[in-house]
Amino acid sequence: MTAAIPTPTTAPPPEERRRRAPLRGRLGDQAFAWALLAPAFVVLIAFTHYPIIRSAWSSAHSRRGDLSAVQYETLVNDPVFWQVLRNNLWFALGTVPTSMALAILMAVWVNGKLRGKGFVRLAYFTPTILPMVAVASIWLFFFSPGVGPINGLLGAVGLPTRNWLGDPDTVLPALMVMMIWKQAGFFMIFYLAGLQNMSPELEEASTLEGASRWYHFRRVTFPLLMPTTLFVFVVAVTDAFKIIDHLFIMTGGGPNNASNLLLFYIYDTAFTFFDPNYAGALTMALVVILGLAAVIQFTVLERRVHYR
Amino acid sequence: MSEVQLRGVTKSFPDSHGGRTDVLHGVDIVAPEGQFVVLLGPSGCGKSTSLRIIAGLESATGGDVLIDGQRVNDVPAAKRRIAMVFQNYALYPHLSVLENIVFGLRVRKVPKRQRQERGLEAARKVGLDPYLDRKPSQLSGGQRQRAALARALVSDSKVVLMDEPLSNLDAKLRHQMRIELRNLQRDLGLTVIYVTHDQVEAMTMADHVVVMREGSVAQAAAPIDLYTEPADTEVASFIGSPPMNLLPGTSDGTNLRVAGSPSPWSLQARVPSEVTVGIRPESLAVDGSGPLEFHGRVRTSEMLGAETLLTLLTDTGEQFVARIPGIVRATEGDQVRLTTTPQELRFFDAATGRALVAPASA
Amino acid sequence: MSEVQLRGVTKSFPDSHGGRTDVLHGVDIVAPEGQFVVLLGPSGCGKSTSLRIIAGLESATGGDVLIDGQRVNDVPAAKRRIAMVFQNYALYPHLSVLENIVFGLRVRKVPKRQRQERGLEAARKVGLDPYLDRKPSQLSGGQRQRAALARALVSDSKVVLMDEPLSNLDAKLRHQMRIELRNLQRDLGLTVIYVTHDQVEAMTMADHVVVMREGSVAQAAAPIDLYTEPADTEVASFIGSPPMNLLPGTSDGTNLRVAGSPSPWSLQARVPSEVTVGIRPESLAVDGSGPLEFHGRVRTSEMLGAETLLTLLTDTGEQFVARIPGIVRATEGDQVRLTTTPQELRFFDAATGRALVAPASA
Amino acid sequence: MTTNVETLPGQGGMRPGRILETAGAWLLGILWLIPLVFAVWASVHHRDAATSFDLTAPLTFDNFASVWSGAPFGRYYLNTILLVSGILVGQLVLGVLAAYAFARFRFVGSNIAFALVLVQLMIAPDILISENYTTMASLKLVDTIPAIGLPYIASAFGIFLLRQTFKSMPIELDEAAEIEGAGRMGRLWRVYVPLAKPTLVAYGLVSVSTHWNNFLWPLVITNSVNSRPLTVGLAVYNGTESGIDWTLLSAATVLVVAPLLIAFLIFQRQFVQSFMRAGIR
Amino acid sequence: ACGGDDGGSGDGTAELTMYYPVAVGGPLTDVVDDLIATCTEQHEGITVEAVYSGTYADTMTKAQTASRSDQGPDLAVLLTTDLYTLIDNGLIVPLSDVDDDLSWTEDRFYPAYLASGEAEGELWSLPFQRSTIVQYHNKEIYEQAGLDPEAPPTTWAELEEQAKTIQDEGAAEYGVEIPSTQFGNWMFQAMAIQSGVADTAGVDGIASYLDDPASVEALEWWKGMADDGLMPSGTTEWASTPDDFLAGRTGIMWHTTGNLTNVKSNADFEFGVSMLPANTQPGSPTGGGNLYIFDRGDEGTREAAYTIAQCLTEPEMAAEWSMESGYVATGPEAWETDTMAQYAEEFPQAAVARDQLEVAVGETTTHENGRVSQAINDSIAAVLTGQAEPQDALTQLQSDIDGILAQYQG
Ligand SMILES: Nc1ncnc2c1ncn2[C@@H]1O[C@H](COP(=O)(O)OP(=O)(O)OP(=O)(O)O)[C@@H](O)[C@H]1O
Ligand SMILES: Nc1ncnc2c1ncn2[C@@H]1O[C@H](COP(=O)(O)OP(=O)(O)OP(=O)(O)O)[C@@H](O)[C@H]1O
Ligand SMILES: [Mg+2]
Ligand SMILES: [Mg+2]
Repeated sequence: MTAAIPTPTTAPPPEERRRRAPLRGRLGDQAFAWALLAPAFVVLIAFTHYPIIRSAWSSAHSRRGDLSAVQYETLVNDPVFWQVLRNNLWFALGTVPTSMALAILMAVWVNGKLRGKGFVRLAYFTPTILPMVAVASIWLFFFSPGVGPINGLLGAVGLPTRNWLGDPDTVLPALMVMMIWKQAGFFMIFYLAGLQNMSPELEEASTLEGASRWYHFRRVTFPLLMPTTLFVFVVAVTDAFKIIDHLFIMTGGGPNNASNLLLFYIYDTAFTFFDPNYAGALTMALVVILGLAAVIQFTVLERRVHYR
Repeated sequence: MSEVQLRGVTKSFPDSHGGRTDVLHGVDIVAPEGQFVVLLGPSGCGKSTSLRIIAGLESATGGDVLIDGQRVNDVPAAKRRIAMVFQNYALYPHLSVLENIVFGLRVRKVPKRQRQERGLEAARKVGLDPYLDRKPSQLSGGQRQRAALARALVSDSKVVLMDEPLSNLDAKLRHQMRIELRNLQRDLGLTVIYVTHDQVEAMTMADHVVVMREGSVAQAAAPIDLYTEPADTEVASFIGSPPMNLLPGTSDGTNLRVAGSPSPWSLQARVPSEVTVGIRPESLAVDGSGPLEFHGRVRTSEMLGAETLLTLLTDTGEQFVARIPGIVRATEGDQVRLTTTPQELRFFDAATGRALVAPASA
Repeated sequence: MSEVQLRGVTKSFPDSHGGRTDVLHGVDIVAPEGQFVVLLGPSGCGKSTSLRIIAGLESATGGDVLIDGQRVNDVPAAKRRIAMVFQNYALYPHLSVLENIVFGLRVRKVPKRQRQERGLEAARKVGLDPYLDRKPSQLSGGQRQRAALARALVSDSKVVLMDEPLSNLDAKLRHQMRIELRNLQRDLGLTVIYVTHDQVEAMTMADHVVVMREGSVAQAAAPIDLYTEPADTEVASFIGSPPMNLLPGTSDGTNLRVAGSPSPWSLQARVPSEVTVGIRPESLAVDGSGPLEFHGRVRTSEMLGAETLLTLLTDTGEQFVARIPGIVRATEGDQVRLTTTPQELRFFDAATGRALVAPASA
Repeated sequence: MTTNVETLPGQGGMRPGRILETAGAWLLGILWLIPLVFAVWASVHHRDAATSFDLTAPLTFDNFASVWSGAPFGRYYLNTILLVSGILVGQLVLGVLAAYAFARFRFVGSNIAFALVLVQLMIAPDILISENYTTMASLKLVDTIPAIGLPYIASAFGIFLLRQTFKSMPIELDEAAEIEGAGRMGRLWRVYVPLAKPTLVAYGLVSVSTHWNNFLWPLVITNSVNSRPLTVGLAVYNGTESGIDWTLLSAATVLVVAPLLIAFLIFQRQFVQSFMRAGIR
Repeated sequence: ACGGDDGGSGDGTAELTMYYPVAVGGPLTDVVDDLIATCTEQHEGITVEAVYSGTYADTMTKAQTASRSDQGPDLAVLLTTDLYTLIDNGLIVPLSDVDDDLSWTEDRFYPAYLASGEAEGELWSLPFQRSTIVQYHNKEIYEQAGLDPEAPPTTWAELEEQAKTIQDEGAAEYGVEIPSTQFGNWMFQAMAIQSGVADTAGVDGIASYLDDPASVEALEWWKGMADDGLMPSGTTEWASTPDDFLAGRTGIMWHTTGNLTNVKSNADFEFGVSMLPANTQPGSPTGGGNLYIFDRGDEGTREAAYTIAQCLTEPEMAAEWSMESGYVATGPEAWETDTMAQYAEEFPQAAVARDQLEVAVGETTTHENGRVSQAINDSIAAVLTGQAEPQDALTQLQSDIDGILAQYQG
């Protein structure tokens, strides 16, 4: 289970929030807050927590149905698991920073005074609209060593062509490229919304001080976008572990697991290998990894986020 | 090196119905180098807009913006090297007071030591030194305003625009700041364009006052001239607190009948037959010895400490205000006689409101 | 039905280092029903914080907030039925001016027709009727402030808190609004607590003035009493613009020597040996006939139109300000003689600054 | 583009930096568009021309015709629209309520509650389909549109996003409304929701796109044309045993996403209007 | 049928649910609906809700998931290779439970197809959409390369030689493409058969042929062709191989018969279809899906499902299904129908698969089929991408598989 987002012990005492939030620790507010959460929690518990507990339960059983830690033993000794984990970390490392950086760049561009920004905005957003299954097929075509246009282009300018998806060295980077393409415009939308909420007076003030756009961005816009960045970062990291639709179509995790990702492996285990117990154990591993990531993200970042 | 000039500047904003609202209709302002120019005018008359156009934050719809004779309409704000105190402060919410103040210095890569020193000095000048580490959200209104002021003070800009920079400060601090600002301006030879609603600020600080009205300039003059010789009734009633009393008068060439005055006054100069007579509240004395007099009943009396404001209703139904030094304890309904002298009178054309030149005295 | 009272209210904010900043140290304020109470005090002294505690936006760290004798510390703001004009307006950016004004009425489900009518009337009162459809971002600073004011005016609340509601308005409008507000308050019997830095507002509008200083109440009194009988040197120097001149004096029981005055003054009452003597600038006259006199040279002269401020440096190095009616053309260095009368003098304990009761006159 | 764009001084003319940026933005835009352009290209060509990029190749609408005839499209569109709008409404309502609690109230267990919400962000519902199917079966909802939507209507993504947005909002506005007598729900409805409009629109677009295109769960939980969404109907063209026919796939894709593209064009203006400008000071 | 209780009953009426995948691109759902309609007309009282359920894998997932909630299908088309998985999970019933006399099946289906429905001495499924691997060649390229377009390779040596000629003559980029993803294990099985491995289909769900020297030889040959540049290096994608063929990038490809319709309608050149070449012997594994009867605990529905399954495999139906989909008609009777005979005449390529059935072998079908085939695919990929040597990879593979299957051994 993800540990609770830790309450920073040295962090601001209750009083601070109290000023910020018109909330005076009255019991009424307690009950009210939980009432607000209740509908969402009913659904969350029914369709997320309860199933996860079920799968945690089954992970503690052998396939014959008796209580045992055999699944976790298997997990520790499963080279595929470790490879998949490694792949996933590289995948996250390769996609998250790049797509976030691109997203901000895009958002700043289409938020500013750009010629034809309506068109550009649409262009950036199209990957989000396109269904992953269809997109994966299209990219499969782009990457294909024979008819694929990427090799066609490389060949035309005299560069060596490759079997992008058929080569363990290039398959993961190729998938990263596709993932970045798919995600950047998606994150852009949230940065754009964040930029829209920003008072233009701040930019005016720093313009007058002679700040370049870049400087203003670095010192004012970006810090003020931190709430969005925290959000996008958490989503990007979880997405790096979560989005696997393309694998079904593009590589199936191959060649030889070179592009296999954790969730895909879980899915395979559960629905191709029909081994729900081991899938449960893998799921727990995923929850722990992402939970740890979330704890780190929140402890490190949430404190630096300036909300107002 | 830093004369600022607006020449026939117009500005219109798009309104919500797709049309446009004209906000400035040909504004001419000259702020000579090293001068302290105050913009004065009713709320919404276009003062802030004019400043923003000078700063380059808003583009002029028409007309020229000149700095040192160079047309800068197309020069981006960042290149104009102008400092500004925004009416709503525009502090960076995520930066501390000190960081806010030295933001511009960091932009210009001033070395850290020097930056720190200058920031501290500016903070000290505005009395913010105990709050350097606070975020703007932890400051009181006046403290925020002072932070904004300090931010403009540390900059090296030769032109400084200030939009009501002292409006949220108490009288004492404001007095201090007035002196501080004026000294700084003189010492550094800054060209300052300063928007204020405070008459005292306008009168004490300005080399030059520009009175605006509904998007154009009503009068531009040295402060004392503005007070003594307002260009028209509107300026007259805008300057001075409480403003000049304006009473209708009729003249037959030799005698002037002023509403509310029991007897006609003899004239020594030609005035049109219909005039508006202006008398400053402080020109009236209770039971004084001036040759011109009014009779009326006290309607309200406001004691301000150093002086008392009497609002009178004459027998003819005219209402006007007198400002009497000291504390005068008058109750509503008291009958009083007010006097004044001919030199204190100002005459305006009744139809146009324009001042009649070389105002004739009785 | 609407008496407001703060009783020993303290407030501390957490600071960034995990400690706490005490902002209010036991504030006692009483605003009797139907009274107009002005809060006055230097920037950052805790005025806004006090208002926010009354409104329920901030919780008191200690002490009681009472409305009609009921302790309301735990009543949420929404239930206190208090209207407030925020120092920073807090207008809803997504709503038009009219929608902003009638927001509270909508919340309280006032029927649309009535809402519209009342909103329009309030807008008219503050002169915003031409701007009803604008968004706040399309308004000038003063217009925004007026929108915030109108929003408080339409509410049915019997208690209205105003945090510098006129600070961004020009003198003329401010004068109008003062009268408007005062009439409204009287007509509706509102209890108003009003923060201002404008002495004229404080003096003319208040039934009662509370002077705050660094988180506590320095003096609470009727305005004129405050002016004439300040409780201590700090209040004395805070009220009045320019403030009271404070000069050190020594007494030997029968005679008083005031710094800057050439001759000792004879005393008719007992004062301690070390006193501070307070003289309001307007109590000084040039070459007048008062029995007490000072000699000095003009340091600066500021002509405000209705009066002139002379800053003098006495031969003994004391500096003080005189406020002379009318325009006095004095140049730096001119030698002047200023006089005053014993009744105008105030005495304070030199050590504590406290006013000496029943101040003795020379 | 709005017609009344006010050009700021010095920004009207094109300076070299600007030109470079514009070029960069456009280049990236074109790159980003290539897959869609390819899909459109392939959808109107015969299979042999689709992969050869011969500009003179004859156009054809056979692909659309054959895709269109392959499934009851009217019904699928209707189902999809019902589905995504139901999900969106649910997500917005539940998300706004929960986010408000997290952003503005301090309550016992708020950190744990938030962590519990984030769990859903991490665990894709796709791996929980077995359990969720069982739940739906016991609710007798199998093969209904609500069954497709239910697991998604409490979206951790939405709650988190709105929490961030609400937290960034100026507290003064909340206070002003509280003073005016607005209760906790009144403030949420009249202050937070309208001010979060850019975010809500952004979220709406993303949510609609996601669920419009969701495939596996709808496939598993539905059996009949009456409840199946577009993607399930069109998955036929993604068959793998015989390889992929990109022309049919592309035609199907274009048919699926066309409404989304149009919706985006309509709504993108909504969240690029800076109405927060200078709201408070 | 949704509820467990509303299904069939003794009176011969039943409401059935049937899941079927579409694995060959295109709107085949209509065709299935037509076939079903014909059958339900013939058998009054039985109604069938035919549910299109994605790919084979999706269908498997859906069937499993739904069955766990007792909402599963009564009848489903699933891969023959999933046989043991279905048995192990207790999802299906042997046909002998429903019908004592199954002799009719021997007349209706080719033995190679029928064999892949047999396990543990029982017949569990009826062949429905069946395929096998065949060899496609581009006659235009053959002409350009100066080869005889009517003489495609019949041995591995010929294949290598012709592929090399095609490349040397510059007629195409590659001589041959054999896809190695998704169904790579299937291709490998074909090569193993051709190299003379005796039992590739697996006995009682156990695969043990992988470290056979002939298997190693097969993989070495495959890898060798890639090394020689006769086919693309690395793995070759299943889904895009037909496109390379259609685009003239390769002279020859090995692919499923399921692709016939696709190639036929999209090739703008003459192409030929032939049996796979032999190394020591000719041969090819079968593939595709069978009709399974699910265990819903109700006699009546079971019988009704069996009735429908029987109906769907009737010669006329099988012929129609074959012509519409490109799958190989499942028995001699189907080929003898008028329409089918005419079709075979007009489109002789279609008959190649049938002819190849003489030497065809059932595909490898094991317990834990998902894991096992994944392991085989991984090893093939490892070898083709140069990460491992064939011998080592296959030895390792066999021991991995032995590990996986240990619990089923003996
Ligand atoms: N959130 C906070 N954290 C810490 N200190 C605060 C915070 N808010 C206000 N203060 C401090 O409390 C003191 C009182 O603030 P308050 O806003 O009440 O002043 P004020 O009297 O209204 O001043 P002004 O006239 O400048 O508006 C100030 O010194 C201010 O810096
Ligand atoms: N974006 C805008 N769209 C339309 N009208 C605007 C806009 N900004 C300002 N205005 C209008 O332009 C006029 C001048 O505004 P400006 O801010 O210059 O006034 P000001 O003189 O600074 O007033 P104040 O003393 O109240 O701050 C006002 O009537 C205002 O309503
Ligand atoms: Mg302004
Ligand atoms: Mg304040």
